[in-house]
Amino acid sequence: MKFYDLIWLIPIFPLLGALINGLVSNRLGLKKSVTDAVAIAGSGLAWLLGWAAIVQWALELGIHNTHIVSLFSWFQGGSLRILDGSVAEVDVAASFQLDPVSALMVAFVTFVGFLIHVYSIGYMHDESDRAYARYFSYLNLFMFSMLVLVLGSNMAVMFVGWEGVGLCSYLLIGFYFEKEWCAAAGMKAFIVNRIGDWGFLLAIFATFMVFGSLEFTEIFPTAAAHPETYAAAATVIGLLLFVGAIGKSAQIPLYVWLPDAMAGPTPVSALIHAATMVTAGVYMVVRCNVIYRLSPTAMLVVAIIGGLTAIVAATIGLVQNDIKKVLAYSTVSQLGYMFLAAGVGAFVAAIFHVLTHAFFKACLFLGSGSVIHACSGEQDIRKMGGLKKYMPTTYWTFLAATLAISGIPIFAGFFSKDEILAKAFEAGAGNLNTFASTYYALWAFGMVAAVLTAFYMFRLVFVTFHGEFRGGEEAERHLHESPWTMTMPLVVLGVLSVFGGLIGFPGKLFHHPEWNLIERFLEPVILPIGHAAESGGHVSQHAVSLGLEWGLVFLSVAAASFGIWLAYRFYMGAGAFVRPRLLAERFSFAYRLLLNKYWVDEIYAATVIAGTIKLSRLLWEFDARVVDGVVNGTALTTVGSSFISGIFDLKVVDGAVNLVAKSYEVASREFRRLQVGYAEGYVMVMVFGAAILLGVFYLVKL
Amino acid sequence: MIITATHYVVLSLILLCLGLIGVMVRRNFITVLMSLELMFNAVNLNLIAFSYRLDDLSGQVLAIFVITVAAAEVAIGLGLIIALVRVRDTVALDEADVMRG
Amino acid sequence: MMDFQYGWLLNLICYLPLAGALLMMAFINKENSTGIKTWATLVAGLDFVISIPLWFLYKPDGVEFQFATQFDWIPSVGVQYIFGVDGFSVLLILLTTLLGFIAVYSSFTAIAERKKEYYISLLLLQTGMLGVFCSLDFILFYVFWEVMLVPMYFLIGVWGGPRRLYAAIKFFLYTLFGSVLMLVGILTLYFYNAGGLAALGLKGLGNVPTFSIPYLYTIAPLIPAEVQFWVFLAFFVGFAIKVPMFPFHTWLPDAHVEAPTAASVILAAVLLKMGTYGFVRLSMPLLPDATVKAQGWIGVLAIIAIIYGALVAMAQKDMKKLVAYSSVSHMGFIMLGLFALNEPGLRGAILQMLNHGVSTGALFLLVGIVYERRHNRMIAEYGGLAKVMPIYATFFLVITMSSIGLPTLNGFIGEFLILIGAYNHSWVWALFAASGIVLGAAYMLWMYQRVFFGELTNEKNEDLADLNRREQWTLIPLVIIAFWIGLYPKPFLDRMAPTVDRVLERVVVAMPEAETAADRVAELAAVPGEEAAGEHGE
Amino acid sequence: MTLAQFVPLLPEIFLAVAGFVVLLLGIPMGRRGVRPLTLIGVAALAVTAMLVWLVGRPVDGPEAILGGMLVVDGMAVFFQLLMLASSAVALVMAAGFLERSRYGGGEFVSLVLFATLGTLIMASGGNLASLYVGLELMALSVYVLVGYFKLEVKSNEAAVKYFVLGAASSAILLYGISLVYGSLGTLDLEEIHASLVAVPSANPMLVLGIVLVGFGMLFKVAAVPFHVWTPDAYEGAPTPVTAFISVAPKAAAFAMFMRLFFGAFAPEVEYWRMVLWVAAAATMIYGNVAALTQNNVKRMLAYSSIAHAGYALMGLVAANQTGAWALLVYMLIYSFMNLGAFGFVILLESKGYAGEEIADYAGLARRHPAAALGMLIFMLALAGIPPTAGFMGKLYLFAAAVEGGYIVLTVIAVVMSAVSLFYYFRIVAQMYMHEGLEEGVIPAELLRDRWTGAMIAVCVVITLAVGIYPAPVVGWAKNAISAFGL
Repeated sequence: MKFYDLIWLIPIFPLLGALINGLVSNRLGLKKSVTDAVAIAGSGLAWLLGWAAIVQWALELGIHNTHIVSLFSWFQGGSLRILDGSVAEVDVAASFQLDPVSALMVAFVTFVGFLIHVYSIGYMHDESDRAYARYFSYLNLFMFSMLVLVLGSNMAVMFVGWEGVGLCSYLLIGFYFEKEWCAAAGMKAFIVNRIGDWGFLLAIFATFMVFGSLEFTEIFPTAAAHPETYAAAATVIGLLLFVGAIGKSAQIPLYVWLPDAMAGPTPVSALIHAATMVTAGVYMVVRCNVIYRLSPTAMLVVAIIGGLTAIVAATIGLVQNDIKKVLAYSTVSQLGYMFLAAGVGAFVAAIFHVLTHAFFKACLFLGSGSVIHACSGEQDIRKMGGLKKYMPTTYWTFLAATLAISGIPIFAGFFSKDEILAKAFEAGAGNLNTFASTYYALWAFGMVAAVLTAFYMFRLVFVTFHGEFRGGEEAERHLHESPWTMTMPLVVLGVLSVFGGLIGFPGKLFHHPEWNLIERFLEPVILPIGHAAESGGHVSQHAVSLGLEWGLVFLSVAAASFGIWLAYRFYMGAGAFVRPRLLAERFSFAYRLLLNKYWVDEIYAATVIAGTIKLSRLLWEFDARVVDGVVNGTALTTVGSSFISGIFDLKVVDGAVNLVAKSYEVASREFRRLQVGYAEGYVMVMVFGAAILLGVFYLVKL
Repeated sequence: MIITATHYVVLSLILLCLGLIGVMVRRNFITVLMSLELMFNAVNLNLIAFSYRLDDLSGQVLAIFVITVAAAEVAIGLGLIIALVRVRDTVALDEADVMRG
Repeated sequence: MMDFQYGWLLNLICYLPLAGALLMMAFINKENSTGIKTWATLVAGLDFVISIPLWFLYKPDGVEFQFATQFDWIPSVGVQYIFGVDGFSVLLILLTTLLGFIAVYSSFTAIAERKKEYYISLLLLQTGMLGVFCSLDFILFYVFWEVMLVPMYFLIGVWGGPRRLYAAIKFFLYTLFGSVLMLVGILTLYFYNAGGLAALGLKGLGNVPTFSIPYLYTIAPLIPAEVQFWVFLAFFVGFAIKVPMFPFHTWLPDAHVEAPTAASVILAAVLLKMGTYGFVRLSMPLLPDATVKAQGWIGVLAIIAIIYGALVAMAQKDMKKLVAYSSVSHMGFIMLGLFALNEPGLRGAILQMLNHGVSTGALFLLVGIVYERRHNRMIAEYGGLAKVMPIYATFFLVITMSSIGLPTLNGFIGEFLILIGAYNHSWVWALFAASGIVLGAAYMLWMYQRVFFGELTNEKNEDLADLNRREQWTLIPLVIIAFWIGLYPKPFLDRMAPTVDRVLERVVVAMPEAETAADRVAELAAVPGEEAAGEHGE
Repeated sequence: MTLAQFVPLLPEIFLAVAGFVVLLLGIPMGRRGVRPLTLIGVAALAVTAMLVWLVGRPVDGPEAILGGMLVVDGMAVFFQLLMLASSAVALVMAAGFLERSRYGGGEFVSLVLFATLGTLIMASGGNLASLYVGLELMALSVYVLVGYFKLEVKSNEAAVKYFVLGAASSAILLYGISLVYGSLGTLDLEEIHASLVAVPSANPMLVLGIVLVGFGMLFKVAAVPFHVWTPDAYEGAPTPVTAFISVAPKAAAFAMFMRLFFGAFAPEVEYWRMVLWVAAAATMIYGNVAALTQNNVKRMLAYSSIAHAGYALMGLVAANQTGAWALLVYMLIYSFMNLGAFGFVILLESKGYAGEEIADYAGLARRHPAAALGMLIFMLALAGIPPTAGFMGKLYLFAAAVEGGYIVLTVIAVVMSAVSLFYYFRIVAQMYMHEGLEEGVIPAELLRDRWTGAMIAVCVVITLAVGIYPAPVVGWAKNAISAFGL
């Protein structure tokens, strides 16, 4: 049995789960247990099949052979003359492909997804049967979309998943739709994502216009073969694609939706807004790495946006008090790292960080979920503290993940983040695409961000788990460790955030590059560019000496440790909370700036949103008064309706504006005045009329 | 001087205009009737003059038709006058103006 | 040229509703409301059923027009009675019969008084619409085109809202103004083909006078540019008002807001397609030269319509009005696709006609359902409905998604093809047009949120009944079609292909020689990227 | 001069005799005589029609009678049959109305017969003299008919105005004739045509003559600026009379118009076309726009008939084959749809008076669905909406104008016909969209009158039949105008 020919089934299982839970169980009013079974089956089968398929593919076909399963021709737009003058068929196939990147994504998406399904069983058990079923059908639907996204073998299918995950996140963020702000957050997420999709769509069209195809396996080899021909096009496509990535992966300037997205249930935040969906942007950039490597501009933009996001988000994270908000901003900042990686050409590092981030951030979110669950919905860390003794499992897993994210050696995050920073530095040193200085600066950003990350994460840990509980006795009495369905995933993810990083062990440092499994695994995806010489995109591997490499490692470790030390000084022991308060008073403006997230939301609300709404109101006025009035000359209808329906007022109000109406009415009355009523008058009218006619007659004739 | 058809035409034209003006300006229905007669006779004058000059009878035939018809016209006119007087005892045309616009 | 097999079927489909209406008029007492409903449903349903064979019997690879009927109608002036359809009209006929049935079926409880006249008008309207799609003779086409207006006038004017009289006459007059000008265009074309127009010094082609559209197709290339221009202008006014295109659209919101639900459904789903149908069937293949010349203008108007319609929709407080303006935006997409003048664009546009019919039709049904319960369409009146009417909320969500073009639903395919077509003509068009999908999501979701989410504030809504079985059945077919087109549109695209080819093969001839590949690559390089490429070279 | 020569004249002779008979019978019978006399009148018209048919059928080419005084050709037959039919319909419609009135029937019927006789002569006259006589015969009878309700203020006033204006206009017409006679030396249309073909003359006297004749005709067809009599005459006259004068005399006037301008003055077309163009445009615009704000149905229909005259004039302006037969077809269609519309005005009674206000139609659809449907059909026809005959009629006229290249005129025409929809549909809206129960509205009642009802039915049938299958009528008209060498 060839599992890798059944990869199209991987998304189908969760879809079935979604359909059953969504349509059937509500109608039949099935119990939670049934819902669980269906949902778990949906995601579980996907997980098993996924892994089976990957293993079999890797062993039987080898990772160098991209395996494509084409189901049917989805839609056909007929032929189109593309830029190089040749004619291409717009024929989009519904087909899936298995190659290292998608394999990696499928592997962890299904796995993490499955874990979070399990976790949700515990977390959501208080919901009503109806809502429960709805929740799981949405979650399954998300799995479906995400898997389509990563498995799709062409941009259109990818876009299906892309929009699908958007829809699911909309539904799940707005899961508690009775709460106005939840629904609002959902809408915000969807619309902001749509802005990204706008770019993605245009990128798709541009791609077709340039390559005459949307299949990855046709685009990339072509592009890689003729770098000069496609350089300009690559810039356009790359930038447009990146607009999509910015939207989906919450980068500056479109990151604003992600923090609000925390309105959704916590497992959702873990799965969608930390582990999987938000990394889709990174996945896409890596998937299209050929395009980017052809275009220095695109690379630079990606790197800059990434670096900026990493540091800005981190600064905001420093002062947030909502446990999930902190994690949200840390997610944004970590995503920034990933794009920084991609921007400096370290695509493997980017995906690697996606992976490790998935582990520790999912772990963190689930942990916070378990905390919130224990504190019966409380999310403000100032009302927590000392939870360590009440919920040990949560604490230890949370701590592990925190160490991972802060980049302490051995822990998963360390390897990926360190590699990114190293690559950024190399980019500078190797003067990648002649943008050396910029890349150095970005590396510096990365370093600072690392310090900040370590700081705010440990702030979180200390404030939440250490010290005394500040939530009052009432709440304290309810504190309890979560059920196994919740702790089990925590443990698994905790373990992974400790050891998960080893698959990317930097063997280079020990003269054993082959130890770096992930790099070897992903190597086939990074197609060699035509003539490496002028293609750029590549950094010569020896731009940085081994010693310097080690130096960088220690530097980043030092940075992390410094952050942790700072957090300890601020929030632990005797003088806890004193210094931060002093600082906040000293630099009150900076403090408020960060606390209010640079007022970005407010600015957007004041400019973009308010602007649009004003404009729409204005245009509506315009429509009702001007267009309706003058342009179309609703003349008769205006006079007319006023007569028929006797609602003169209403109509002539907005009809008075329009000239034609008046003109007809007036004309009619004036004409009638000619009908004077007595015979002589009539004769006169006739005579004068005749005179006019004669005039016309003679004028025209002569 | 020799009287040519042109003279007749001019004369008849004058008569016609007089008649027309009469119809236009006079209020009394009877006067109006007379003005109408004037117009018809202008026509007759024309017809006879032409028929004389072209020495062709059809003109005069038509003239006779016209006279007859004019008679009938007057008859109806007078009838209407009587009716008018009966319904609103006046012969002033411009007082018959209930319908307008 | 024409395939006369099964010609009777087409006539049957077209006149069955008429016959049904006449019989109802004659034999069913106006008090007997169940009788009326059953009969109307029966007729409309039967009409749909007998129209299904068209789907299977139509041969995409067959001759141009099939199921044809042809005989002299007014021989002395060369007016013929020609019926016949190609894939494009087959699709629209099926859309019409289906929605005609749904319209009847959805009005059972909505219409309280004068039921008999109501259902008669619906059936007559259906004959009118089907006639337009079937007829291939200009005069015949025009006759049906105007016949259609009368029943719609009554549907709006008698069973409509408070300002119905205004809306009804406005609808009638607008369309009439357009169509009478179209008539002048038709006559000009007719005489140009025949004797010519004396006083304009236009020598005609001297062919035998005829109004037969298939015949006139053959002489299209011989028509000089200036004649084409004027005729195109005349047609344009007629069709643009019907579509409605940007400056001529204001009758639409009024008509929609005042019309009863079923009428809105028909109006949005079928009547608006008349305009675009006219462009595809008449303007473009008959006047290719003018079409190519007008491309730029119409494209811009279409883009304005897309953005303008969406923005105005955003400002609406009345659900129906919002949907009406969204139609303006969607029809803008369709016009854009048509005037991209390439295969994907046209296919997308034609597919989008069906999509718009299905999605917007369903939206009006949905709005009508709450209106029937609360007699209020103001968005502000609602909120939190998802709690009391979950099924309703679900249907509404699915349709909303289909209307904002979510992949795997019908809207996506249409918009994708239209936009790729537009991009192929000019990336600037696509750039602006694509922003329509953002705005579309914005106004639809905003409405959805205000109506369904949040607290259930208005106590009037607390005991709203969820959809009953009949209401669900009016929507289910539309949802199924939405998914079908979204997942496997091939059958639809195959059927419309011959029509698209016919239009294109005529238009392309008139096109200016397309620039060489080099210029176009350069043009693309001229957007960002250029200087980067420069630096990169160093 | 043998009797055989009088055979083609039989219809006219018979109708004249019938007219006198009815007149005589009418004296003793008084008011009781309305229906029997009407029947006699209709019978007489039917027989005349038969005679016309018999006389006309053997004719292949035009046949001149009495030295060209009358001409029997296809067009004459077409118009004569049309006018006989419409007169008959008008007569039957009138019966009930007259019975309800306090005026006897005898004179009425005979006057209608005489007027019809006049129209017959106008349609077949081949000589300016005979045409003039026919015209006057028609006109004089109509003056009396308009003033038939001699004690009703409106009726009397209408008659007075119509009479004065009519007389003046016919004087002008005559003057024109005299000038034409003066410059060409003949009154016979054939000869006029021949001589003009021989030497197209720019003689100012002749041209002025033609123009004045044109004015006279424009008055008869009620074209702007000679329309002034129409609204008052139509409103004031007894409704059946209005119905009558709005069709038969108008058709006759157009017939005469064609005889004169297509038959005789055709070679001078370049001189008179412009005048007619202006008149046509002005008529369409004035008629439709002035009708917009009318509240009296009869008056509104008067303006509408002015507008329709404008459309018909397009046929004359085009001055081509299509124009000619389109005009014939249009006259036929117009006659029946107009008669039908007036039929309802006759039947509608409000508070004991004729229901002439638009508001009287409120809610008619509720109380008399069939009647409302009928009225709807006529309104659609008048507005020129398919599938009614009105559309077909307009279609051919527009076609003629386009063929002639008068695009501007056509555009005016189509736009105005769209405008016209508005005032026709004010009635429709009243019937279907008002309950007639609003404050201050006492809806009118529909009288039970089988005869009128039957006639309306006939009109409905014709309006629809011709609309759906116009081929026969068109074919007939096309053959009918073969007379003109257009």
